[in-house]
This record gives sequence, C-alpha cells and structure tokens, in this order.
Amino acid sequence: MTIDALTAILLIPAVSAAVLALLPGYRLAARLNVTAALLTFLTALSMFVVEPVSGQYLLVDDLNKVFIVLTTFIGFTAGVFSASYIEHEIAIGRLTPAFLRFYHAMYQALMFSMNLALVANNIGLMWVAVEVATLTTVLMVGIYRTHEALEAAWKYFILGSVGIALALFGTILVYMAARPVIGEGTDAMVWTVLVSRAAAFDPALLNVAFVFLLLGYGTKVGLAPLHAWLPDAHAEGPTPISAVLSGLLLNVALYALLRFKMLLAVNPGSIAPGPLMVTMGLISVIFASLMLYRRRDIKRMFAYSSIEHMGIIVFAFGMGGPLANFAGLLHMTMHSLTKSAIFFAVGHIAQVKGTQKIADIGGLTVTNPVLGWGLMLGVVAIVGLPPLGIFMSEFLVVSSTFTRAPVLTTILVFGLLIALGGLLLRIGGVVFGEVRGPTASAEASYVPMFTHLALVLLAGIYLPPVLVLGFQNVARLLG
Amino acid sequence: MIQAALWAVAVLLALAPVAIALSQTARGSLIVYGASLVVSTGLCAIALVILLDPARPVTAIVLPIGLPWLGAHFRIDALSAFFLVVVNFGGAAASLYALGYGRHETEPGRVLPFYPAYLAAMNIVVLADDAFSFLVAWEFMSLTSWALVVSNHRDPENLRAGYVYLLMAGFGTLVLLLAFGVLTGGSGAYDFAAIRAAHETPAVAGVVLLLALLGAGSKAGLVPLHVWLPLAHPAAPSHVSGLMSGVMTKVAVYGFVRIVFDLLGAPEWWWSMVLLAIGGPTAALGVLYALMQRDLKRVLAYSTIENIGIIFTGLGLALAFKAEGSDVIAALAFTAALLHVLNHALFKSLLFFGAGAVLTATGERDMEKLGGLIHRMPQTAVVMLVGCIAISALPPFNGFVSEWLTFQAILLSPHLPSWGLKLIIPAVGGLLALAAALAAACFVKVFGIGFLGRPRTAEAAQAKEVDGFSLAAMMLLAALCLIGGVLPGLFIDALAPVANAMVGNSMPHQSSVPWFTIVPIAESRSSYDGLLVFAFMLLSGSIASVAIHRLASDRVRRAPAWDCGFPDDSPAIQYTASSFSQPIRRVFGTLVFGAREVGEMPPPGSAATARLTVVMHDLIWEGFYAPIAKVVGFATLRINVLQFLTIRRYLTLVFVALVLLLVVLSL
Amino acid sequence: MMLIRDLIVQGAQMFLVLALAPLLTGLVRKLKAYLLRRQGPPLLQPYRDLLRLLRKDVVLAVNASWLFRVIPYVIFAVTWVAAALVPTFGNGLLFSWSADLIAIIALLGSARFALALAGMDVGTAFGGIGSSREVMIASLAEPAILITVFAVAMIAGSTQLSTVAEFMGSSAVGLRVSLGLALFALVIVAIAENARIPVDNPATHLELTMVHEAMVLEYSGRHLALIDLSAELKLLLYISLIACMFMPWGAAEAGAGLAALLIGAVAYLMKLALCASLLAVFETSIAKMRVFRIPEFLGVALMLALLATLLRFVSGSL
Amino acid sequence: MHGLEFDIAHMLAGSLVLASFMMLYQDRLYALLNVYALHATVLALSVAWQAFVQHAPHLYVTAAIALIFKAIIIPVSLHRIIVRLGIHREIETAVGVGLTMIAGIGLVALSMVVMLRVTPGADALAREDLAFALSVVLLGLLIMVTRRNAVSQVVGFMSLENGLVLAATGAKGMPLVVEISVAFSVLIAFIVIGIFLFRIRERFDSVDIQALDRFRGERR
Repeated sequence: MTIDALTAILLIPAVSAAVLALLPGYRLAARLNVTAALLTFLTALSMFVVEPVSGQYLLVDDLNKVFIVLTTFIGFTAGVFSASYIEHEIAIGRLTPAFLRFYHAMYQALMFSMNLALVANNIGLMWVAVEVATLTTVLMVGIYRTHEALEAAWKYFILGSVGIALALFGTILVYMAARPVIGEGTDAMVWTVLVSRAAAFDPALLNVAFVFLLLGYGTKVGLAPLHAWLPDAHAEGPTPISAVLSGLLLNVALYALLRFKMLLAVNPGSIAPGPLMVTMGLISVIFASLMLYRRRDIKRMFAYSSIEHMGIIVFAFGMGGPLANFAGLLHMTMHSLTKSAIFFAVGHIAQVKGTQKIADIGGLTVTNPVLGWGLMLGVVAIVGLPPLGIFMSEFLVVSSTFTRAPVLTTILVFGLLIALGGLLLRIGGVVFGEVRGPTASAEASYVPMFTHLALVLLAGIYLPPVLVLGFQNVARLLG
Repeated sequence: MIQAALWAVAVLLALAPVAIALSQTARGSLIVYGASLVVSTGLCAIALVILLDPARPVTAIVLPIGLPWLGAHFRIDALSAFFLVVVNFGGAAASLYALGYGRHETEPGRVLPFYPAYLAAMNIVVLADDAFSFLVAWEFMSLTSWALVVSNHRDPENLRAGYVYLLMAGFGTLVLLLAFGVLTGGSGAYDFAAIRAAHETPAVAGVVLLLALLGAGSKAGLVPLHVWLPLAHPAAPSHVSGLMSGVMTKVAVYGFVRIVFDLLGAPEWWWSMVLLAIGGPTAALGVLYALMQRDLKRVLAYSTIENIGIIFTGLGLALAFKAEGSDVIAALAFTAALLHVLNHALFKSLLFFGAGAVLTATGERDMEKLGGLIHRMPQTAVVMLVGCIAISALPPFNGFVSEWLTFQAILLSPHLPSWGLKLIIPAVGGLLALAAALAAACFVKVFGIGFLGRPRTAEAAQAKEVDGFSLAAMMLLAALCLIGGVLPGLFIDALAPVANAMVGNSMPHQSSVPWFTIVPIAESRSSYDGLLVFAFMLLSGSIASVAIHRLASDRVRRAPAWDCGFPDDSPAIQYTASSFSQPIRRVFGTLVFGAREVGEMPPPGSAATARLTVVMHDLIWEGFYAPIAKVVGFATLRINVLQFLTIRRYLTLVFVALVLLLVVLSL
Repeated sequence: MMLIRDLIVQGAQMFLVLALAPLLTGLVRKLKAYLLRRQGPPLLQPYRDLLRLLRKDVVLAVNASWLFRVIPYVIFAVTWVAAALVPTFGNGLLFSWSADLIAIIALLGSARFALALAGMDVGTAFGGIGSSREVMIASLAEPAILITVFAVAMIAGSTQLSTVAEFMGSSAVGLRVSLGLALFALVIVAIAENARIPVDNPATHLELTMVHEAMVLEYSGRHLALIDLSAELKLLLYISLIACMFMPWGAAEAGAGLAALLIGAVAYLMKLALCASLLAVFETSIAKMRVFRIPEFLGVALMLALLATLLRFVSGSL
Repeated sequence: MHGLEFDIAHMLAGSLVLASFMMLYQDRLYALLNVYALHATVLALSVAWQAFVQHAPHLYVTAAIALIFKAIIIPVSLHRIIVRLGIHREIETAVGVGLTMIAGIGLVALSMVVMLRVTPGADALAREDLAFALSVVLLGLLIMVTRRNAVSQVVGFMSLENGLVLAATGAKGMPLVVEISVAFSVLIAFIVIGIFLFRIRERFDSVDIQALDRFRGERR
C-alpha cells in the first residue's frame, strides 16, 4: 500500500521511537527526536494540501486536522525545548544518558499514541491509543526517580487507569447502542459509520455511555473533581513533559469527548451533553482558580491554571452554538500554545534558580530579562489580557453565552476574575521586586517560547482566514 | 482623515518595540518622547479639524484584523473627535514634559517601550467602532499603564498598587464584556452600528446601564470602585501619572458616554438617579480623602476622583433632561460635563507635572518635607499656582466655567417631573458646592504647604528649578487654563456638534453673544463673562497699585517675621499638611473616616512627652474590599485541602461523581 | 447717550461702594460702642486708619515671597469688582450681566484663596492657624451660600442679581417660607464670612481664636490698608447683597431717571444703616464662640439653605 | 438464542456480581485474594460460555487469559507480595462492612434502574448482562474506595476490570475484545509490579498532608 500523510504521521514517530530506544548518544538522540517531530509536523501540514482518504481505521476531517497540526507542531517545539533542557539536566546530573535514551523513545511513543488517538476512525482504537499515551506519560513523569516523582507517577497511574476503565465501559456501551442499528462487527465502532447512523441509536444507552465517557476521558482532560493527578504530574515530571501534557494530552482527551458529543448531538432522543459539560466546566474553573492562590510550586500553579482553562473550554463546548464552539476551539489552540510557552519559560527559570518554589524566585526581569518578560507575557496571555489570543476566545465565550445563560456566564466571569487575581498575585513577586535566588544567566533556547507567544499575539490581532474557515466548519459539526 | 489617524496610531505602536532597543542608548528617551510628541500633536490636529468642521461627513473604516468575520471597525464622529483632542493634547503635553523629565528615569527600559503603546491604546479606544476592538484597546490601555505603574518595581508598595490596579481593570473589562454581551444578544454582530440599530427593552437597557456604570466607573474611579486609583496613579512616573489621571479617566468617561448616550438609545428617568446618587458623593468623598493626604501625588489622585464625580453628575443631569425631553437643558448639562472633562485634563496634567518637577527637584512627594519652593522654583510655583486656582473652580480660570455651567443646569431642574429627582438634585447641588469649597481648601494646602513658608528639609532648601522642556509643557497647560477661563465661549461652541450628536441639541452659539459672554440657555437670563471679569480685575488691581505707589508710599523694609512677637527660626513651627487639615478633619472626619484623636498625657510630674495620634479608617476599603479579600482567602484556605488528599479520597471523588451522574440519569 | 449714562451709573456704583465701605465699618463700631455705653471712635476713623497705613512703609518679613506682596492688590481688585457688580441704589447696572451671583461668590472665593495663601507665605505658626481655620469655615460657608443662591435663583428664575432684584421688587413674590429660610442662612453666612462675632472677633489682635487677623498678621503699611479696605468692602457687599435680594424696595429700575436714582441711593443708605445697627445689636448681644462650635453654627445655615431649596423643588409655590 | 443458554449466561453473570459482594464482605487480605481468584474463574467461565454461544472462538483466548493470568498468576504473586510485605494478616477496611454492603446493594439497584431504562431493542441478554457488568464495575470501585490497603485496592480494580470484560464479551460480536483484555492485563501487571517495586504497602494511603508538604514544597 502507498504511505499517505495519515499513515506517515503514525509511522515516523513509531519508527523513530524504535530507533531512539537503541541510540546511545543523547545529543544525537535529541537531534533525531527534533527531526522526527519536525517531519511529523510537516507531514501533518501537508494534509492541508492533499487531503488523505479516510479508511476503515484511520480518518481525517476538519476536526482532527486542527488537532493533528496543533499536536505535531507543539510536539516539535517541545522537542526543541527539551533538547536544550536536558543538556542542563545532564550537566547537573539530574538525569543520566541511560534514562535519556528511554526518555526520547518514550517521547516519540507518546507522539505516536497521541497522533493515533487523533486519527483513529474506531472508538476502540482511539481508546487503546489514549491508554498508551497515558502509560507513556506515566513513565516519563516518574523519570526523575525522586520520591515525589514516583509519588506523582503512581497517583497519575492509578487515577488514569480508573479513568481508562470507565472510558472503556462507555465505549462498550456505545457499541451496544450501535449494534442493533448497524449490526455486529467492526462497523459498529467506526466513527464515520456511527455518526451517519447515530440518529437511530437507543438514546438511553447513549446517555449512560456518555456519562462514563465524560468521566473516563474527563479524567484525562483534568476536569474537577477528576483532576487530582494533573497538578502533581505537571509539577514533578520533566518540564518538556509538563508542556506536552498541558499542551497536548489534555487536548487529545478533549478531542475524544468532542467526538462523542458530536455523536450525541446527532441523536435527538439523547439528553444534550451540554448541561453535564457546562457543570463540570464551571466546577473546574471555580475550583482551579481558587486553588491558584495558595500555590508554592510554580509548575503546579500553572498546572492548576490548565485545569481552569480546560474548564473554560468544556464550558464553551457545552454551551454549544457556532460562536461558542468556535471560541472553544480557538481557546483550546491558544491555551496549548500559551501554556506550553509558559512551561518552556518556567523550565529554564527553574533550572537557573535551581528550584520550583515561588518563594525562592524573584526579580527575574532584573537578572534574566528575556525569561522574565517572556514569562510575564505568557501570564498576561493566559489570564486573558489583550491583545493576545486568549482574550479573543474569552470575549467570544462570554459575549455569546451571556444572554443564553446569564447566571452561568456570570459564574464563569467570576472564575476568570479569581484566576486573574491568583496568577498575578503569585507571579508579581517572581517577575518583579527584589532579586531572589541565583542570578546566573540561562543558556536557553528562547525560540520555541517566543514562537508560541508570537503566534498567540498574532492570533489575538489577526486570524488567517483558512484557520477561521476550518474552525467554523468544525464548530458547525459540533452543533 | 481616519486613515491618517490610524497611520499615526500605527506609528505609535511601532515605536514600542523600537523603544526596547532604544532604551539602552543614551538618546533613547529623547527619540521616543520626541516621536510621541510629534505623532500626538499630529493626531490632535487631525481631531481638531474634524471637531471644528461639523459639516464634514463622519468617516469610518474597516480593517481586516480583529474578529475574523467582523474586522476592526474604526470611526471618527464628533464625540470621538473631541476625546481624541483630549487624549492627544494630553499625550503631546506629557511627551513634551517627558523630554526633560524622562532624563531622570532610572530604568528607562521599563518605561519607554510602554509609553507610546499606552498612548496608542487610548487612541484606539476612542477610535474603535466595534465592541471587540473597543475592549481590546480598553484592556490594552490598562495593561500598558499597569506596566508603567510597576516600572519602579523595587518598591513593594508599587507592586501592590499594580496588582490592585490590574485586578480592578480586569473586573471593569469583564463587566463591560457582559454589557456588550447583553447589547449584542449572543448574535455575532459586535459593530456599534448594529448595536445602535438594535433597540433593547427598558429592562435590558437598564441592565446595560448598570454594567456600563460598573465597568467604565471602575476605570474612571467612581466611589466605591476608586480604591485602585490613589494607589496606582501616584506610583507611575509623573508624566504617566498625569496621563492616567488627566486623560485615561476621561477615556473611561468616553466609554460610558459612548455606551449610554450613543448605543443605548432613549434613557429612562431613573438612570440619572443612579448617576447622581453616585456622582455627588464621589465628588465630595474624593476631595475629602484628598484633604487628608500628605503625599502630593496622592492628593492629586484623590482630587481626580472628585472631578470624575463632578463629570458624572453633569452626565446624570444630561440624562435626566434627555429622558424628560427638554434636550436644550440636556445639552447644557452635557456640555458642562464635557467641558469639565477638557478642563480637568488640562489642570490635572499640569498639577501632576508640577508634582513631578518637585519630585525631581527635591526627591520628595511628602508635602511635610517641602516648603518654600516658591523661592527656589519660581516658574514651577507660578504654574502650580495657576493649576491650584483652576482646579479649585475659581475665576478667572477654566475650572470655574464648567462648574458654573453645571450649577446652571442644576438650577434649571426644578420642573423635572419625577419626585426622586426633585429630592436628589438639590442634595447633589449641595454636595458639589461642598466639593468645590473643600477643593479650594485642599489646594490652598497643596500650594501653601509645598511652595510657601520656609523649607522643612535640606532637600527642599536645595531644590533647583527644572529644565526647559518640563517648564514649557507646564506653561502651555497653564496658559490654556487661563484662556479656557477667559474665553470659554470658544470651547463651548467647539463642543456643540458633540452635544448635537449625543443629546440632539446644543447650547446657544456663544460667539454670537457680545463681549464673549456665555449664556447657558437662551431663555435663562443668567450669564458670565470671563473676559470682562478678568479685565476688571486687572484694571482695578493696576489702578490700585499705581495710585498707591504714586500717591502714597512705595517703600519696603525687610525685617524678621513678627508672628505676634513669638518669632521662631525653626521651620518645624510651621503648620504641616496634617495640622492644616485638622479643623476639617474635626468637622467631617469622624463621619467619613471614623477618625479619632488619641492623646496620651504623661502622668503628672513625669518629663515624658505627650503624644497625639490620629486614627483614621478608609471605611470603604474596610467595609467593602477587605471582607471580599477575607472571603476569598478563607475559601482558598478551605479548598486548598484538596491538594493534600490521599489517592483513595480522590478515587472517592471520582466514584461519587459517577454515582451522582448515574442517579441523575436514572431520575 | 444711553451707554454713557449707564457707564456713569456703573462708575458711580464702583466708587460709591469704595467710598461707603469704611463708613459702614465705622458706623458699626460706633453703634457697638454706644451700646456698650462707650464713646467709641469717631465715625470717620476707618478712613483715617487707611490713610495712615497707606503712608507708612511696608515692613516685609525677610522670607516673604513676591506672592505675599501681590496678594493684597489681588484681594482688593477681586473684592472691588465683586462689590461693584452688586446692585446698590439701582438695578440696571451696565456690566451686571458679566458676572451673576454664583460668579460673585466665586470671586469672593478667589479672594479668600489668595488671603489664605498669604497667611502661609511667611511660614509662621499664626498664619497657618488662620489659614487652616479660614478654609474650614469657608468649606461650610460656601456651600451654604451657594444653596441659598439656588433657592433664590429658582424663585427668581435667574442667577443674575439685577434680574433677581427686579423680580423680588415686583409684587409677584409675596411672602415665602423658602425665602425666609434663605435670608436666615444668608445672614449667618454673612456673619461668618465677614469675621464678625460670634465666629471671629474683628477687634482682636492677639487671641488664639482669631482667624482673619491671624492671616494678615504679617501685613503692614499699604498692604494692610488694602486688606482692611477689602474686608470693609466685603461687609458692604454682603449687606447690599441681602438688601437687593430681600429688601429691594426703592431701588431704581434699569434706565430710570436721575430722581429715581437719588431715591434709590437714599433708600440704599437707609438699608445700610438699618443692617449696620442690626449687626451691632447682634454682635453686642452675643458672645464669641469656640472655634469648633463654628461648624455647628454654619451647619445650621447649610441645613436651612438646603431646606429652602428642597421646599422650592418640592412645591413651586412655597 | 433460546432459554437454556440465556439462563446459564444470566446465572454466570449474576454469580459474578455475587462474587463481587463476597469480596466486598472480606476483610482479610488472604481471603480477599482467594475470593478474587474465584471471581476471575467465574468470569472465565462466563466468557467461555459467551464464546460458545456466540460461536466466537477468539473469545476463548480472553477466557484463557482470565483463567490463567487473573485467576492464578496474579493471586499467587499477590500472595507472595503480601507475605513479603508482612501484611497478610492485615484486617482493614476504611468503612464498616455492613455499611459497604448496604452501599453495594444500593449500587446494584442503581445499575439495574439505569440499565432497565434502556429500550429492549438490544436483545435481553445484552441488557441483563450490562446491568450485571455495571454493578460489578461499581462494586469494584466501591472496593477501591473502601479499602485502605494497596493490595486490596488493586484487587478492587481488577474486579472492576472483570466487569468490563464481562460487558465486552456480552456485547455480541464486539471486535478488539481480546486486544482490550490483553491491554488490561498489561495494565494490571504494571500495577502489581509497581506495588512490588516501590514496596507500596501503605503508599496508596500513606501520602498524608505532612508528607505532601514535605514532598511538594507546598508547605504553608
């Protein structure tokens, strides 16, 4: 068979994972890692040129195209960042080359599984992919072998497994609902078929299914109260992985949720998934915003902010409607870019200062102006201040939902405000004020961070029409 | 026209990144401020041309940026033209001042890049013609000014000020966002034209009004949303303080006027009730707070709150008359408000520049460490004096004119139908009068303590007059304060198109009245002639002096001060800022600040010193903000437990969620 | 022809007030002396004092600034202009439209502003005392008088003094509660503004309770003369203000003939005499109050004025 | 399918639920493990039966996995571990047994209600099966949250997963069932290894606030 882009974005990571597992030298490995990620990204881009044909197992449409490109791109930039990050980790002996081989292999494996989850045209396959992704990240979170790291990895592992189990049950239920209509066999698990016939499914079964899927994949998305693994995994793992987790894995899980939401949207009898999603979204927003205030660890703080933003996104999708869905997609993209950029900055900062404790970091704009202002810009973006992209999406979310659900939107706005207060409260002393901690200058690659921030800034001012069209199509699909 | 304006704004925006590079170089500040000066002047000229030629058609333009399917709409009508003038004149003055003042900047890298961006943001707010660009610019304005506030970040106080400021700004923006959410009703039509076309029901419109009042009010500094203002404005470099107090609060006023007078359609009578009920107390409280301060820049910041109160009172009156249908008087009140916007922009910038000059000369903001500056800094003293008289609403300067017009509007209000207004308007009038009198007291204190008397510290004694640029800027503003007071007719006529656009009528054409007299409305038989009054004063004053010097003695002997026979060389015996305001504190303090004087007398026979301590409370902060902070703090503390649960507990959460959802399904 | 006549009237007015002011003060002093069974200074004593002061050298404190020397002229000019615009014997003053009641009050405000500054210029303790108390009193007196003006102006439909006077003169007014309250408030304010007993004691020169005198303590010679003269002008101004608003009888109409003007003048003099005697009686029959009772005293005025305005608002007729 | 097959399938599924209840009742680790072995065996039987009924030979693989891996290897190794960790005599439940039983009954009732709302479009067996499977899943979760000890929580998780397999096999003609069951076995292997590796006896539960403070730098 001929290898089209669709299979390519799976093959490249898979092969390079295998190669990296055997490759000794970590410098070379890092380069290969970056190259592979870049190749994957380019292949993903090529999908816009020549649309690959969806098959029985793999599928590509407007929805996952967006996700794929985003994933591969951030996978690439995060790879670049990790290259310069591990240099330092090796230098201070926090990691050994042996671990790095494993690390790079896992990195590509993660890329593979996430791409698979995105392009899978089969709910079972997607479930498997998500599980693999989870397991790989679990291993990478624990890579430092410190007590805390193992702690976090274990927590992540257990909660993740339960989530996986629930998701599987939901998947089975969907199949059960589909079977009477579509008939036995693989067809009853194929997205394209499911969506086309979903109208006839048994709504009650779909409802139960959605509950399990919401909880199962919601665990991965990090919605409160299923979020518990997320902050620790972000805080204790290597920073590139934190960036990938926040920037990508959450999106992948979200993608799965959206797929099933589309399914239910087609079926008239089923309860609108909206209320459930809106509720969980709001809970997450309020909860995470409040959690921001008493954080001591900078990475954990931004992890909570990820929970908050996932809440916003889920809220937007839950509200539905072309504007809100558009906003949700935009917000997701912007959040991925911004949050990963922030983690890039935080990674270097933590390396310079030798700590992640907020109390021990201070006056960055004095000692490391580039990092400091970069972080500040990232925070400004993440709290939704213009002219950066997140402001636009929040603008759309709030203004499009307020008349429909005044109370809910007011709660959301309230949460946004609390989050703003929390982040600024904590970050002010880090970026400005008295210098605390070592004042060494960082040997960092600022390119990924500022690429992301530049994109976010651009998006806040000007969205390229092609992107807009894509988003609008997807928004229509999401109903 | 509008293209030119947008290009100018673009230049300002482009200047920001350039400034990052320039800030390292020695001439950096010169280039940046010079460029901003040129651009602002150009923008000001453009706006003036548009404002003074009402016949010119309103120009609008749509750029393919911002919201994709909407684009960024920009438009210059009379209202935006007027505020463009305010913004850019203030900007030009500040830039001119900063040409000199900016040289003393310790860390130019933290000021230069944000300054032009800040100017640009304020311009875009006024130019914007759709909700999205408006809000983007609005919040960008807050953001850049916040960066300027924390530019001196070593002082933790400034960081706190910046934090409170940005938080309140975020609050305001989100509230405005809700307001626009209501206005657009969830449809994607965010451009003002569409919003204007859609007519809301009274209830909805009322909600929008309240939201707009919260949003714009928090930026303008209406009590009780003002708390950030006295923290943030003084923290910034003085030319920026001038911009924030003199100009940015006006941009907030613009936002309010744009939404309520333009987008919202016909007003209800109770709207004005709300505005008056807030505006009057804001004026009085603001100036009372100002009187109690000893930090020069903080006094000015609080007095900004007072003037915002006056402006909003004017707007409230305008709404009342507009709702009642007598748009001639509405035009009067509206013009009064706008004129005060302009005047306050002039003299508040002037005063902040003066404060900056004092700061550079002495390094002190605390008035109790100043004194006698009139000898060391004569020119600064003169312009400060002008500013102080003008802001105290005393003839022959401009502050009096707008106040006078406001009073005239109040005097024409008895025939308003609603009883609420009948009761509230006289009270508000009384509050405005009180505010005016207290303002005079306040600025007697500012000038008397700061510039008169004897220097209280070595710094004050060694003060030097500031550089030419700063003086030029201040003198320009002072001159305009005088012109605005002597020839108010010109300014009022310039405002006619704005009033026509917003309240559907305008004040009588003043230039046609002889002797440059101004008349509030044709029917009323009141009038004021700044020119003649000024002329008479000059005349009689000079007559007196000439006559006396000619006919009687003109000899002068210098001798030590008599002081009732108790002369004392120590400057410490002079009245201090706090002792000056003590009588007023005795009168109002207990009510407004819960002020108490605690005196500790030593026991009889002991040689210990007796001490008097004054306890004052910011009741608004303690009664309103502190509780909120406490609640949030408590909530965070309680909820923070969730960070420390065991895995089993977390699993329990998941389990409970699952069961709950299933139960919901099975119901 | 008409214009010239008006100019003459206006000029006459200006110099009339200037000439009458010291006399008025002298009259009050004389009357008080009589009431205290004293001989009292001669009626023309104020003129003599002024001339004496004018001829003397000015003794300036060493660290007095230029402002200190300018202020007396400013105060004098402002007060004089204000006084010249208040109708005394006739209404149709040529320039009366150039400043209405609010403007006149504001002019007095400027004068007070300048005086308070002068008090602080030399940097003595007494000056500070005076200024701070002065602004405290003013911060209550000014609102009171402004609200009084509101009440009156709303009845008369204008803040233009001559218009108000004409309206009051016309029979359309009749007796009104709000007017009575306004009058009362205005009187209280006038007493406070002119530093009369019980607010301040014009006769004192060394008292811890003094206000006006404390501010002008450092002045001497022609400067002091000017300040005293402006104080006297101010007293005259307030009395004529009360006169033209609350007892407009006999004042000449606009453009009236010489006879009418003369009648007006006579009437005006009689009003002055009346008010002066009332003032004297009042001052002798009451004691000076503590500084911090003054706010309460003025608060009464404020309340009355507000009440008057409210009444006016609530029911057009009262 | 006709009566007998249906009844047997039904009986097996039901007995799986019963087994779950028995696990819920156990408070000794040893006994718990034994009951789990039983649980797995019942599962194996029912899967095998499904394979036979549905003529789906690949399901036999699943059944085999269930029997060999879950019913034998895992319990044995866990026995080893708890002996190694010296916690085999541990008596522990976070919540009283009586309470747990009541809760379990409630859960079963809930799953019945939820599933019986499903229109009988799907054949009856699927519906009943799902009801049983759901209750097994819920009971498994219940065990996890009511047990303190790591091992017993793992056991709970495994019983939960048995419920999943039951559902999967009950879903007639569902593809990937084998793969999924394999994947899950891997997962479980990981967990068991994890327990063994990190000597996790109390770790599941031992992360008390002080420890977190210390570890996470979140000290107030």
